[in-house]
Amino acid sequence: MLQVENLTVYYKTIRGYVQALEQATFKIADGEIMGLAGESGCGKTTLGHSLIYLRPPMNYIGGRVVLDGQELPIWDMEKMREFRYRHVSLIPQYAMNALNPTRKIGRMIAELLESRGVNYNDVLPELKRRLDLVQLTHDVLKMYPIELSGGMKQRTVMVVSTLLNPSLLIADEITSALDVSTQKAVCEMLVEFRDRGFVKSTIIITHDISILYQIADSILVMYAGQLSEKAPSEIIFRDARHPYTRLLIGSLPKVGVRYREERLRGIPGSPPQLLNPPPGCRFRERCPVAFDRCVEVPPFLEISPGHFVACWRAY
Amino acid sequence: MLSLEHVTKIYRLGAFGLQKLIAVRDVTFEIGEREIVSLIGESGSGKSTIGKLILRLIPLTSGRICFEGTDVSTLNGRSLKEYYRKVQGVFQDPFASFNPIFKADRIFRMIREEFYPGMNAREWSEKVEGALRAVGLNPPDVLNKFPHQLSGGQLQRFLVARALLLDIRLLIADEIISMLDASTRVDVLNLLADLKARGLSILFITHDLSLGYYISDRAVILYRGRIAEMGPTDRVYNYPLHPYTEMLMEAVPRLDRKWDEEIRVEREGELASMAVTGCVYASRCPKAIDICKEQEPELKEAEAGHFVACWA
Amino acid sequence: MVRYLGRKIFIYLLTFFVAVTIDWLIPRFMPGDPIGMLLSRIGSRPEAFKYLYTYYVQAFQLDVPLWQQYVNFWKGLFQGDLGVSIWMYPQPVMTIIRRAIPYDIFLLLPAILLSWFAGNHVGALAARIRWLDNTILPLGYLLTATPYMWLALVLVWFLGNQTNLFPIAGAYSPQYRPHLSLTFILDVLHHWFLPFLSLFLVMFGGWAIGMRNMIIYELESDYSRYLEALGTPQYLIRRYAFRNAMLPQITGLALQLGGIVAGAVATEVVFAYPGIGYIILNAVQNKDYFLVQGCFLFIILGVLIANFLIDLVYVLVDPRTRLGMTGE
Amino acid sequence: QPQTVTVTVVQTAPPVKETIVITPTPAPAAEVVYPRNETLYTSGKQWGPPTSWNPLQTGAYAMGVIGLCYETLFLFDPLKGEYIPWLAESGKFVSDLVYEVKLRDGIQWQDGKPLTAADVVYTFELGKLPGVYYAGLWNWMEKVEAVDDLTVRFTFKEVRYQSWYNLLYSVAIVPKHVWEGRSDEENVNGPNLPPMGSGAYMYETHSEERMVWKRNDNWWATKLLGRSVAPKYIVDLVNPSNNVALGRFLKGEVDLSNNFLPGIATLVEGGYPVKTWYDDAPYMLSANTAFLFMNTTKKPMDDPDFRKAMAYAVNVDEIVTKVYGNIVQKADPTGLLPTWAQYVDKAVVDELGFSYNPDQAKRILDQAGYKDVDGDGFREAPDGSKIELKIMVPFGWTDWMESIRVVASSAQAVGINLQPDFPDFGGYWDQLTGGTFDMAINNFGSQMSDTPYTFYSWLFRSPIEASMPNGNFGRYDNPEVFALVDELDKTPKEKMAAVISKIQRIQLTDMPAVPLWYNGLWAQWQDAYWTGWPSAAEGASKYLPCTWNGYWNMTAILMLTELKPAQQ
Amino acid sequence: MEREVLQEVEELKQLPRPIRSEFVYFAWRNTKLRIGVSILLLFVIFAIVGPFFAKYDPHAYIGPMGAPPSREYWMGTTTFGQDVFSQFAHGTRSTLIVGVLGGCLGTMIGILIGLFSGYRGGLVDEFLNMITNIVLIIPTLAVLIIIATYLEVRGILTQSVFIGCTAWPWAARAIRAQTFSLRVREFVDLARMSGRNSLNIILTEIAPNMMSYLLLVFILQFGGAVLNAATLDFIGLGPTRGVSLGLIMNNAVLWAALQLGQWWWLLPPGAAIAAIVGALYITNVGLDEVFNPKLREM
Ligand SMILES: Nc1ncnc2c1ncn2[C@@H]1O[C@H](COP(=O)(O)OP(=O)(O)OP(=O)(O)O)[C@@H](O)[C@H]1O
Ligand SMILES: Nc1ncnc2c1ncn2[C@@H]1O[C@H](COP(=O)(O)OP(=O)(O)OP(=O)(O)O)[C@@H](O)[C@H]1O
Ligand SMILES: [Mg+2]
Ligand SMILES: [Mg+2]
Repeated sequence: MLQVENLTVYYKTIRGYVQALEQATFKIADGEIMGLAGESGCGKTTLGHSLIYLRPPMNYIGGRVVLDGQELPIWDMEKMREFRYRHVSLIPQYAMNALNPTRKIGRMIAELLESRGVNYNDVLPELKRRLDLVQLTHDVLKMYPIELSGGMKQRTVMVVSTLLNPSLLIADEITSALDVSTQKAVCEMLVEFRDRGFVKSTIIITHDISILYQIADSILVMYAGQLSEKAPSEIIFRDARHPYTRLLIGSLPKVGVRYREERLRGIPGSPPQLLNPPPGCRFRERCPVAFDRCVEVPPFLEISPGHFVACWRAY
Repeated sequence: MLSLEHVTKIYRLGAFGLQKLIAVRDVTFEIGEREIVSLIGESGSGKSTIGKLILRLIPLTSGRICFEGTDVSTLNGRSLKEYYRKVQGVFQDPFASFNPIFKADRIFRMIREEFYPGMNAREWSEKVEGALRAVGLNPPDVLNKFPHQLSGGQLQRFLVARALLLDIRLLIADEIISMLDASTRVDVLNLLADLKARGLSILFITHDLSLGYYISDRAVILYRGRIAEMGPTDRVYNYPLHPYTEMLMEAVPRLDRKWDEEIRVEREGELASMAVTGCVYASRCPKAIDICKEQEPELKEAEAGHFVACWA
Repeated sequence: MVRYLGRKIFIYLLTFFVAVTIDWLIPRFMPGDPIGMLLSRIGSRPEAFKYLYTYYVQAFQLDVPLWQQYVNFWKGLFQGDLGVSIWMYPQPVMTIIRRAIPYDIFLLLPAILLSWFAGNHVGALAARIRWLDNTILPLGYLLTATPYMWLALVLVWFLGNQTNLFPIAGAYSPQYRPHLSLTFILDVLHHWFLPFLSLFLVMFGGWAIGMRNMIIYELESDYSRYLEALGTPQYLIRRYAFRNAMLPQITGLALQLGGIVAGAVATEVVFAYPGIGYIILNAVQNKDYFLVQGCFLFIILGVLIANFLIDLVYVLVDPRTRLGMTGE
Repeated sequence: QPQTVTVTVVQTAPPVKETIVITPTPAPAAEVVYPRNETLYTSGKQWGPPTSWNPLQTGAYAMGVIGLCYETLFLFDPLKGEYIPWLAESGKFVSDLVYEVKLRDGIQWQDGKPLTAADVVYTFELGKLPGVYYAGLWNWMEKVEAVDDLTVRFTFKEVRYQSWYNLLYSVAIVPKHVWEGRSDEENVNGPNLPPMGSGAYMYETHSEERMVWKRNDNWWATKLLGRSVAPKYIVDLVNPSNNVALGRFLKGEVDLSNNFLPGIATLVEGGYPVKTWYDDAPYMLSANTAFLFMNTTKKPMDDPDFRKAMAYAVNVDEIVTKVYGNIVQKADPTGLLPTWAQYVDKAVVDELGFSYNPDQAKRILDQAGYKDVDGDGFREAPDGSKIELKIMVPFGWTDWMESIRVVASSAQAVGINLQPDFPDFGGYWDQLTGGTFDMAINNFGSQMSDTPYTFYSWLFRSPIEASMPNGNFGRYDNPEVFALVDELDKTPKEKMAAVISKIQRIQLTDMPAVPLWYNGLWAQWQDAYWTGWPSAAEGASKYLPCTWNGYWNMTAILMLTELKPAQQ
Repeated sequence: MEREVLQEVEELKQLPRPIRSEFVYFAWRNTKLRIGVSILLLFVIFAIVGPFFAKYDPHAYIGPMGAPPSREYWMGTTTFGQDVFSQFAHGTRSTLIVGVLGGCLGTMIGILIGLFSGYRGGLVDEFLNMITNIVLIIPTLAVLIIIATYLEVRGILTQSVFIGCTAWPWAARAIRAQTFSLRVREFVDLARMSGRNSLNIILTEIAPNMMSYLLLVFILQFGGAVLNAATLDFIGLGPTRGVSLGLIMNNAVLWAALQLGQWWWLLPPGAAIAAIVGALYITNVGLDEVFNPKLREM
């Protein structure tokens, strides 16, 4: 059970603060896989990282993060250390390079675990079971990362990251570098990990929304540092309330749709600068239904159970 | 218009090129007038290599590529320039396509210097603005800026506009939308469709099947440098003949249908070597029979215009 | 692996051949007449001059055509014969080099290894301890930037002449005849220390700086970030960073070790230490073709062997190189 | 015992056998030390590792091979101008063409065999081999024979007095019983290791850095002359550089240094425990003359007026005081060393001699037509062509480098465009001997000796050939003076003055080369371990304190017999 | 010494795209850069104006012999009575000239070879690579000694030339690696599709992208050249005419300045070289930090 309240995180740059995450408030239930979607640069990674690994130039501005009833000291790199891995874990965007290239994987895992006070040999049977689960031979433990293919590395990192059964797993863009077939396999594994209780809640960050449709229980859509909408995935696809979400979904090509038959439409305009963004709803400029109220920031309200929207038009 | 005949590309690696990597093997297909052909395949299957071969950016190992009847490998100097007047490419990473330290419109200047040295400044700037408008950009917004001041979609359109400055007949679009946001993607895709309407042929290289379906007339499915299947898009998508294509179709995340939990995708082959006898897909193929392991299947016409390379 | 080795060996052999050919050519293009110089040194009287001149030209085979000299050179090389030195006539080049090399090893090996070891550790420390970074590093830069001879001379003057702590030249006191005894060994060490120290100081700075920067890069790399995100304690991350940062340093070390044979011309000149460096300088100044050639040959061999070993060692310690090897 | 291995080094004709010596590796048993208070440490002769112990290879042999190990029939004392019988008891012309030497009775080789007339005959007959430095002797000597065990008779075709007396004290007698078993090749070109002579010291060991001699306790001179040498060992250190030489000397590691040590005057004056021959300027004896050679085959150096102007132009005093800090002396206009002062014809020098006088130089140049026509500050030749000259010395010969800077600026001061140039020694030597240089400094053949003939035969070396490695670098071609020099050789000592006077007249009129200053007999020593050093001081002995080749038999060996251990 | 630092430059994997104002901002904030550049500027200014303040011909014997620093002779005099300050001023100038020229040449050759071998690849690359390796193998100093003896007259120009000619391999290697990564960038392909020829592409597309990198390489080459020149001067193979800091030291050593207590003759030139080269190295590190955001301190 993860509760995020008014989380605000900025990047400090020489020209001022980049307001990459503004007043984020949402909840993830145990066993929920939440997809985090939105266009590039809208703050998805920022949100993901701030839950586990908030370090300069990221600046903690405000807000609370409560995991399983315990507040995470996310603003303190050192205090956070204890929570990382055991409670919150991460499959990073750069999973391909996340393993120390000069250590055999098994040895690296052992050292990693020992350093966290866990006995490698105790965990080894479980580790092997999970390798089986992701269809990796046990030999990978005796190999160097370079000897594995991209997909294998990806899966290895998945296993490593979830080995201590964290209650929150953040998977950042883990499928974008993979082929469709591998993509599917990896996604199914995430679901399986959840099903088997290796992790409780999962946040999957991706810009490939069709994947979220396949595996996510709920989807959180962000726009320019603000949360736009969160709802069970079916609802996001069938009955989204935020105009941005609707336009986004509408622009996705589907197999079986050809341009001659149905011409898709993009969203005109481009997102605002996050350095000194305009006040109010940040989608205002591009929104077809914007009106004068939109100069105020719309609150992220629950309009039906599990369906949150931040849009004056939607309430 | 453009035809590839038994095109093979072998990269030589290591000191003195003692190692070989077969990136493209015996590929034969054509692109007709006003046709969008999508080239689909997983990463490393040789899609970009084919694009670069057509664009003469890398030399061919064997086979022939003919553009309007002339073998492109014979071109050089002037004739190569003439070729580029008709055939151009746009690549995957819009940011990498611009030299980050120069302003973005430098790519237009380069075209002018090389292809229109005589044209006067006003005429030229009109031409440029025309091309920019044609790709849906507002010239004053985008001219005179550095690449990092423009968005990926804008840059990608810049590149298309650049190609339009020449009287191109064929555009090689190598994953031109994979780095773009979902919403911008569509605009660029639609732009391609418009170009076709203006009489261009397009080789649309992608790994995203839904995009390939959206835009193309014909699809070529590549697996490890070989053509697995090709034919009219709807035939290939709806009635795939090759097990690989079938698997792909199954794995595509669709918005109208959830993945079938029952059909488990075979994991990719773990570091299988390139040099195998028989069908390259055999090791992953659920339907493989004995002959698959021994002999390489030829590309056969299964129905009109629909080819497949599979023993089954 | 075998193919990889075979290819490497081929390239090394080719490089060796070309380098040795250049090595053979260089002294032959030196201006000046080596025999004339030899005789001017011998100070022969006019009566004997002409006879000796022709005698020596023949003795050194300088009268045969160049290509013949070249062929003879390779022939000799395969028999381990590098000819006779002109400067130290009539000693064979091989003898001279063999005598000098132990001094180089004795002086440079400890200097290189210790400075490498100390430099790497101090550099790694500096990468995380601020005050060290602000003291040792500037010192390191200053040391690497100091003209070596100058530093050595100031050391000689201060520790040798002013405070009389150390002898200033030679490999051992002229009182002794080389033998195995504690006094002699102590005497040798006493003479060794100043040249060693000067080399150590200068090399130390370079290693420390290199290590510090490399560690910083490693600490910023993806795998460090991943470990950190998993809450791994700093010590483990640093250990990994150190190990990985070490790899380029190993290359540097190997190159330096390969260069041992080259000696340290500057050190050996300042401290009159009888290594190859000292010999090279004299050989060049005396137009001693054969000696110059012989010294270079050993240097080339040293560097090539070191490079080759590094290629091999790298395969063992850095799995990343194995990829390029198998060509997958 | 060193191990001697004979290896064929060169395959093609002529087949040459080289004796390659593997340095004896001492048994790592007992500690062998050359105790500081029993050992004389010297330096200054050896600029490279010792490689030859063959007394026939003058100049190449290790420090002390002739003098300490091999000995000569006579010694020569240049300060007194006297020959001192040494191995010989006496020697005299018994007739016009016959010279007879009587050897001392009881001289033994270091291996205990007696030294007899046969050895002397053998030694001189070696001169018949090409390549031996006294090979020229046999052009005018008929034969040499042993009359009895102690008497040797030399019969000449023609007597060349100067050459003969010179050889009498410079040819080292070698043991026939050792040498006759070896090939001529080896005798002339081999390293002759270990050397075995009759002298006060025996070969002990050598290495890259030093040469070690050990006292011969059965030296004949102790019995026959009552002279003995005190140092049990002599260790001669190889010079790596002047800097190291000075450092070692200041640390007291060297007793006698024959290095050129810059600033030695400062140290002597500054109260360091350093001694030199004179305790005031010029501190050192003079050993040879530095000449300014001008290439007389080139314009404008072919013009005697120009050369004379150069002689007047050079500010030698500045060289002496600034560059050398007064440790050298200005040369006499004739260039003859102080030890040959008796041969200087005062009248000729008064009439034709020169001294530093830039105005005179300008006057001579003006008169000869060297004028600055184009106004660039430098004179042009009378035919209007530009004059751009270079003066060279080898790079790294610092005192000379500084000196030619002075020479160049002196020349510039009188309007001659002369620039200093510092090729490395190889380049210098090529240009000097090949006659392609403009001007250069050299002193090689002007060393102190028993006769000014050696000096003149170097200065006026003839004939002029393509390569001139043995003197007359300026290629001054004057048959008249060549004839005079030859005549000088055949003139007995007492009649030399007349011939020399003629030579000097020509020399000062034509000025083929300008004597500038006398290089010192660099020698500095300290008393910490050894006393009894010679010096100009009252009561001190007057033998030469010098380890250079050729000086041991110019009384340096006698200097050694005077040394006593210092009271510790 | 220089190599280690270069190596670290080689590690610079990706070059940022500096926005100009950002560059200036970080450059100004970087203490190392500030210190390094200030020291360098000091010496450059001194090299330019110093000789005008030097009252005497550096070689002329004008003063008392071996006098310590005084009001008249700011840095004392040599054994011969030459003014050390005049020598120092002129020497600094020529030392910097050698550094710049040698550094430029080394960098330039390195750039040419590195760019070509990186851009062309294949056999050209193999060949150039082998040359680079061979030049690397042959001991620089020893070759410099030989080259130096070739020349009868050596000036600072020739010295710069042969220092530059032997110092380039490291630069070439580093630049080659950079070029390799740049030549597969898509803008290069784009230029080719615009009909540009190879030379044009190398010069106008690839080289400008490495500017910051080239600057770093140049600085290291500069420092290396100064040190190499000093060593050559020291072993007596420096310019046969003129004066440089290395030559002053050489003379001071040959005339036993330290042993005779004339520290003012030997110490300043060595210290000056250390300061110049040290400043260059520090500048290099500073620039590296500025160019590379990973090393920046926020
Ligand atoms: N180190 C940084 N310094 C300054 N601004 C940054 C930094 N990293 C990210 N930003 C800015 O913060 C905003 C959010 O970035 P973030 O990486 O969270 O986006 P994202 O949604 O994950 O994008 P993507 O899909 O491309 O990964 C962006 O506008 C970006 O420009
Ligand atoms: N310049 C090159 N040198 C050597 N091998 C290369 C080179 N370029 C590509 N390859 C190899 O050729 C194969 C095909 O590459 P290509 O870039 O054509 O694949 P792709 O289908 O475009 O993949 P992606 O979807 O990742 O772009 C790959 O295995 C790749 O590693
Ligand atoms: Mg591609
Ligand atoms: Mg004039």
